[in-house]
Amino acid sequence: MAQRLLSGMMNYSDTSIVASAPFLSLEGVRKTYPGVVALDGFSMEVRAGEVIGLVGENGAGKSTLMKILGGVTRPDTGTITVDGLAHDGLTVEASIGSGIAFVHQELNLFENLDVAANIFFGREPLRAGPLKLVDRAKLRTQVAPLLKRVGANFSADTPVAALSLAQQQMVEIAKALSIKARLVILDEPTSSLPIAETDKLLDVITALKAEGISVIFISHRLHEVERVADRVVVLRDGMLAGTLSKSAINHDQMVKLMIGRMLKEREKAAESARAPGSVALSANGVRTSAYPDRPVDLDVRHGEILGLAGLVGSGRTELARVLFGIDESFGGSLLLDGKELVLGSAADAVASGIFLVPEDRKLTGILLDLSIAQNISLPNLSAHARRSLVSASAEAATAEKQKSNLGIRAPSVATRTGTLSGGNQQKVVLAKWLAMNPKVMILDEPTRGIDIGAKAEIYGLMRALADAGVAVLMISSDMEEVIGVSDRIAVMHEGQISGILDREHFSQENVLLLAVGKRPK
Amino acid sequence: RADDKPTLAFVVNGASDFWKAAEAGVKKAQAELPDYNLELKYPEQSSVAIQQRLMDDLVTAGVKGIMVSAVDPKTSTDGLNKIASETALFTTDSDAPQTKRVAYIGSSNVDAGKQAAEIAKKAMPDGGKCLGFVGLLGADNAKERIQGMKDGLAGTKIELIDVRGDDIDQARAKKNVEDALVASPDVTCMVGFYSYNTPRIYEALRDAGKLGQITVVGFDDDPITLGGVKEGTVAATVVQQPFEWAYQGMKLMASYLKGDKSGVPADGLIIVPTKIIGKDDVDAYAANLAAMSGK
Amino acid sequence: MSKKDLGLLILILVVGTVVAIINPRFLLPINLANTSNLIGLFGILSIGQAFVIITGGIELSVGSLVALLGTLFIDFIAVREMDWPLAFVLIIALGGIIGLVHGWLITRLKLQPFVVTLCGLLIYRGVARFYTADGTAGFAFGQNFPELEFLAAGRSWGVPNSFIALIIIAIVMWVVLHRSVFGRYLYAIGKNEEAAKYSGIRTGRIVMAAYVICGVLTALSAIYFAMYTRSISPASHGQFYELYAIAAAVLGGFSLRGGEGSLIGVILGTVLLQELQNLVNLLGIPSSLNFAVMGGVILIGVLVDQQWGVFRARRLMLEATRKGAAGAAAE
Amino acid sequence: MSKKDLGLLILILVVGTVVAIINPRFLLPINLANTSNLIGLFGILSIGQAFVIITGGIELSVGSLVALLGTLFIDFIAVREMDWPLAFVLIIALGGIIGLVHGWLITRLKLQPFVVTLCGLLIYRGVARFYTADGTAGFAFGQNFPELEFLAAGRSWGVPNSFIALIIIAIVMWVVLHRSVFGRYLYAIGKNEEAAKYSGIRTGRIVMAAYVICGVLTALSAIYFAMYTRSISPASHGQFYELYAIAAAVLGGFSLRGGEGSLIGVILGTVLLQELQNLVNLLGIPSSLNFAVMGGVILIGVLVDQQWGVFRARRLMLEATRKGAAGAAAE
Ligand SMILES: Nc1ncnc2c1ncn2[C@@H]1O[C@H](COP(=O)(O)OP(=O)(O)OP(=O)(O)O)[C@@H](O)[C@H]1O
Ligand SMILES: Nc1ncnc2c1ncn2[C@@H]1O[C@H](COP(=O)(O)OP(=O)(O)OP(=O)(O)O)[C@@H](O)[C@H]1O
Ligand SMILES: [Mg+2]
Ligand SMILES: [Mg+2]
Repeated sequence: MAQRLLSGMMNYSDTSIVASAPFLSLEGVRKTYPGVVALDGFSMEVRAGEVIGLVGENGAGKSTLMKILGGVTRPDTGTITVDGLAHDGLTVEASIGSGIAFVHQELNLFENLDVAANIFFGREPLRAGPLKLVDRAKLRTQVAPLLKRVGANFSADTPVAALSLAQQQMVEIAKALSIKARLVILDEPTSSLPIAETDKLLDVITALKAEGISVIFISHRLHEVERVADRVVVLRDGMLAGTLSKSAINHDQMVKLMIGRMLKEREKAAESARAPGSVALSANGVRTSAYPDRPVDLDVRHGEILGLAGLVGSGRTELARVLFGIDESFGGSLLLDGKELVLGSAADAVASGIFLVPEDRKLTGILLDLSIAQNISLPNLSAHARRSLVSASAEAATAEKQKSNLGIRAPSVATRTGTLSGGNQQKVVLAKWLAMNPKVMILDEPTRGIDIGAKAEIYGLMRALADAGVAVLMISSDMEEVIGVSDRIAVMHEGQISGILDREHFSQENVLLLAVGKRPK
Repeated sequence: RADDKPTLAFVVNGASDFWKAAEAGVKKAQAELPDYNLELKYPEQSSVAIQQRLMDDLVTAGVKGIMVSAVDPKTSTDGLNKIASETALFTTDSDAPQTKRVAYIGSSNVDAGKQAAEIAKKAMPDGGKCLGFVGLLGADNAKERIQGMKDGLAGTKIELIDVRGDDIDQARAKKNVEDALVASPDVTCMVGFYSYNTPRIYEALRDAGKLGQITVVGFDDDPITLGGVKEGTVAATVVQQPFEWAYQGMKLMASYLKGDKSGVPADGLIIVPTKIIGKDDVDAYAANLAAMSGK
Repeated sequence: MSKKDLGLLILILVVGTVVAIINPRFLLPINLANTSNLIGLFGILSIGQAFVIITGGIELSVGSLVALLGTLFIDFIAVREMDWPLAFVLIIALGGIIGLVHGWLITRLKLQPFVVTLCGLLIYRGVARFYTADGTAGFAFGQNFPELEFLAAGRSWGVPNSFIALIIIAIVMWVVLHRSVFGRYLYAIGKNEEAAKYSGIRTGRIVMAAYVICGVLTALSAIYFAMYTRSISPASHGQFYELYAIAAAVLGGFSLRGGEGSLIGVILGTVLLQELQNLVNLLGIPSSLNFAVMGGVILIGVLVDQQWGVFRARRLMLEATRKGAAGAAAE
Repeated sequence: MSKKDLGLLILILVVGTVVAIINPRFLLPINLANTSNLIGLFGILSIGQAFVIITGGIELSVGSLVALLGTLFIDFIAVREMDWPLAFVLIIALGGIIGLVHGWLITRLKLQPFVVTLCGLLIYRGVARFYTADGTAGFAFGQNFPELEFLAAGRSWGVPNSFIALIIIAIVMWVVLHRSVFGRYLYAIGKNEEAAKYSGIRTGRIVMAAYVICGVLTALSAIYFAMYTRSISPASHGQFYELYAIAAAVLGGFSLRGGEGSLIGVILGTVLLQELQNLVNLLGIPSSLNFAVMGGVILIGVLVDQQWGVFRARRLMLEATRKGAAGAAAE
């Protein structure tokens, strides 16, 4: 133990001396799904106390690789060596037993249990006796420091159902920390974390490393990877595209390995081609269920991208749900193009041209069991039907068009969306709205889990929409994105708009000040 | 399967121990009718649709004669006529006089109810209040027995104040008795209209320590009922004779099919009277029962 | 026709052949007509159930509804001497209204389908029994309704009219379920109601419509059943019919989680169940085993289907691996 | 005790008070003892069902199992003259094995709980009926088993032993469900089985254990029911008891989607249902309305519970809004 700690500290002080036997190594791992080769003879190793950044485009095979390490799926061929022990494939128990902790890309929490129960799920402290009774006092004392460490602003006995998505992600991270792990796998842990929480998470990673624990960190936010990784492994089409050692890690290199060329991502999106037009959607004194005592006033204009920033739980998602007619508004009114708008349901919003790309893809964004084409045609099915009978060919035609427009990677438009990678699923969600004619497009974390190439495309699409006169409201926790893409930025603080910034006042500092309820400089 | 021999079927109205005696009767008739295949059929549920279907299928299977205890004879005229047009149809247990059935062999439930009234009158010369228990309040046999008993009690000081149904759930049958003991403390007599009701009355009374204090009037010949009669805690029971229905009925059907129609009376009614079994007759009756079923 | 449906069809034919060999009377026109009459009755009921199951719901009250609506129908025409077309329309409308109430409780008041329809199961039979004072609703002797009887219990070219009605309903419902916008919505809601809502579908209305369809078809079959038995004891009439209907749907490949199943499947499921009942009676199997046979066959059917699916998936997987390996070697 | 349970308790007390006012005999010790005896019988059954429902499953075969196991038990001791403790152990073991088979079919072969247990419902009753050749299993007159009868149907200090058994079982099961790791896993699996699997829980075994518990408790209550009626017609004994058990759980706040409900809730649900049945008899309501009353009360109970939740949420919201408006005006 002492030795491990020591070597960990040495790693920390000087990464170049790491010469000890790798904790984990993968040899020629191959995994196929019907019609897709997710991993194609991939090899890598992870040494003790090393932070590996794993990057790659959507569908490159990152999650698949991690699922293999977590024991959730078995590789077709290849060996996994953990601590000198070779396996053909791991089971969940074997994986946990060898000290691998896993934070999944899609959240896996139990809404009906409280935070403490979730964090120690499967490893509850027990009272003496054969009955296996949970020692609840001990559980509470063990959870408190973990929550502090991830910077949680909620208590251990909160039911998970009452937490926002970001807060749930914190619980997941606390859970990974609670395992006496030797390797922590984080599959896009920051995809819905705003900047302050992300900072905390990156600090946690650094601290883990100091304890000699290895980390595999997957993210599409390359600057985060740059900050913490000792080594970056780049995946492309299921194969190793290259490895960058600490000194060689930089944004452009990673991008180049990922997509095989250089990219100028935001430039295309940044400049608006036209002056913003009249107010499209206007919320006056709208109150949401999260903050029923705080009225929100907000105008989105034709032809602009309005960024909506804020901290976790500031009420942005709730606002979006009200604007889309999913939740009812407690008082206040909505105007669309100056006309009173009453939304009884999402169907009303869709009928008046207000569309929402929700933040939770798996539950609300798409139907995993339907094909790409069926998902795309769903909101506008009557346009793909003659006398109420659906025309499969019309559906396929629309879907093909969107597939090539957005570069959705899939064998065909008849592919089940459940088998697509996260990023490609997100593109399908976008595609279904782009296939119709939006007046107002609300995007809640539109690039959550989307790779850098696709991000650029989505930014381009958003800009194109705005240029065509669509009012775009983009909720985002990614500071760079908010600043890089928006024409104006509205910032929410505890359920209210704390300020709106024009382009000349854009700065990280100003956004952050507004987000915590202070005045910008 | 002996397809060469013609088959005669006895179709009952639902699964119940009551028909075990009929099974014995069929068996005895079978021994005397080697040229025929005799079988007794239970529908899987006591419902018109299922019994109708069972008979349709039997006709399809080539059955030559059917003796049926129809689930609802009053209103099943067309269904029964359809069967009667394709095979020789006899009715038993409860008659369907408006159909084209050849004959009815059985007892009269109204008369059975009247006999129950006789038992009550004999046991309670000073009058009293009776409470009845039955499985299906709406079934014809229940209605007729209840009516018969009410007729028989008319003009006496004995009164049948209520009849509780249990949907043939025996746990509820017993709980109904228990609840009745609580709800109506002035009741002095209880009547079990279905074969399992009397034993449930007997047991609930025994549990409550009221055996012997309340007059029990029974129907049919459940072993517990007969035991109670013998013990003196059940006043008496009215028994039908399903054994005779089956035995005589099958033989009648066989000779009818052979062309001998002399056994069928002009009005088509062959009544096997019900009997009151009191303390004195119970041993002989039980012995006879055992002998019939070959035990 | 999907692979699943084909498998079921083959099973039906194999069972039929075996029975016909053992007892050739199975193939008598009269037997086929009797059985197809019941297929018609139960088929209509099962299609209704299928529409609810697709949405991820369940309708447990159909058996009690068959009793209640049948009782009312007979009472209307036999006792109250209403014109039968009027009574017919009233009963169908009542079925639709009850379906609407169920749908409303489920979608607007957010009660669970199992709970709502379980209460329906208890209440409707109780009401029917109370209505007849636990008696029987039936026609008096000689009471006849020639046109109604022809439509409900008659035959055309030897085929029972109830079976013809089933075929017509099945065709219409097939188009509705598999080709129409409404049908697509049903599947989408069954798969993921939230996501369907976020796609701008008025999920509440669609689900309500499914319950209304179920109510209407149940009412129709209640009338058929009433005309088949011509007498109804509300205490037992239609008992367990919900299980028949659900079993037919499950055999036909429906998932009770919603979003799966085909119309042909549910019809074939009904055919198999009725064939089994016919078989028990024709082969002289004790009727006490009737339900056991039914249960056993459903279990085996579902099991084979499931294991077959696993087997195929595994084979596909292996093939993909082999192909992949060959490709890698060739490179 | 949760708010939900408290509400149910209040309902039980209110109904009890009303009945006691109308008919004071409701409170006679003998009536309370009779009713608590049945609460004991149905309570044991319902706890078993609750364990399955927590996992998001359902056990439809309990009614048929009560018939089959009861028949066998009586047959063992009355006809085959086995020692009753041996017969007792055999029946309990059989219940456990049947539960295990159900669990195995559901977790290993991935069949749906509804389907597996529906087949069970059909098969077990069929087997029981076949076993007795559609007759009745019962004790001969005067056949007595004093110790067994004391344990099953006797009373201690005026309290039925079956009720005492329920209390003991309830306490043990409360600890298991609400305090043990196993209980926690049950809730977790009910809510999100995938996630539990990813956490390294052997979800298959846990779910199987739930079905085994249900099987064992069902077997126990089957013995109690057998000793209560002392005679069993397999064709009807225990019919619809699965619905009683499910209804008790649902009334007690269980969700059929899994992951919700408390042990106290299911006991209170059972108490309410038996109170209703008792009420029908004591107030002289026609027996035909028994089920309708039950259905009506369940529906109203669930509805009130649901609407109360909505109402409270809305009131909270409105209050907050008003407070906010007042604050804004003051600023
Ligand atoms: N269960 C499955 N069935 C079929 N194909 C699958 C399945 N899971 C993943 N795939 C395919 O495997 C490939 C790799 O997917 P994976 O989820 O590993 O990508 P990823 O690198 O994590 O992408 P993202 O950044 O979008 O999360 C994709 O093409 C995906 O469609
Ligand atoms: N189902 C829920 N029940 C109770 N409270 C909730 C629920 N969902 C969200 N909240 C609370 O409402 C507040 C606003 O959450 P919301 O998701 O709108 O935040 P947000 O600004 O969109 O943040 P993010 O999307 O980054 O999580 C938070 O305090 C959150 O805890
Ligand atoms: Mg991924
Ligand atoms: Mg949000």
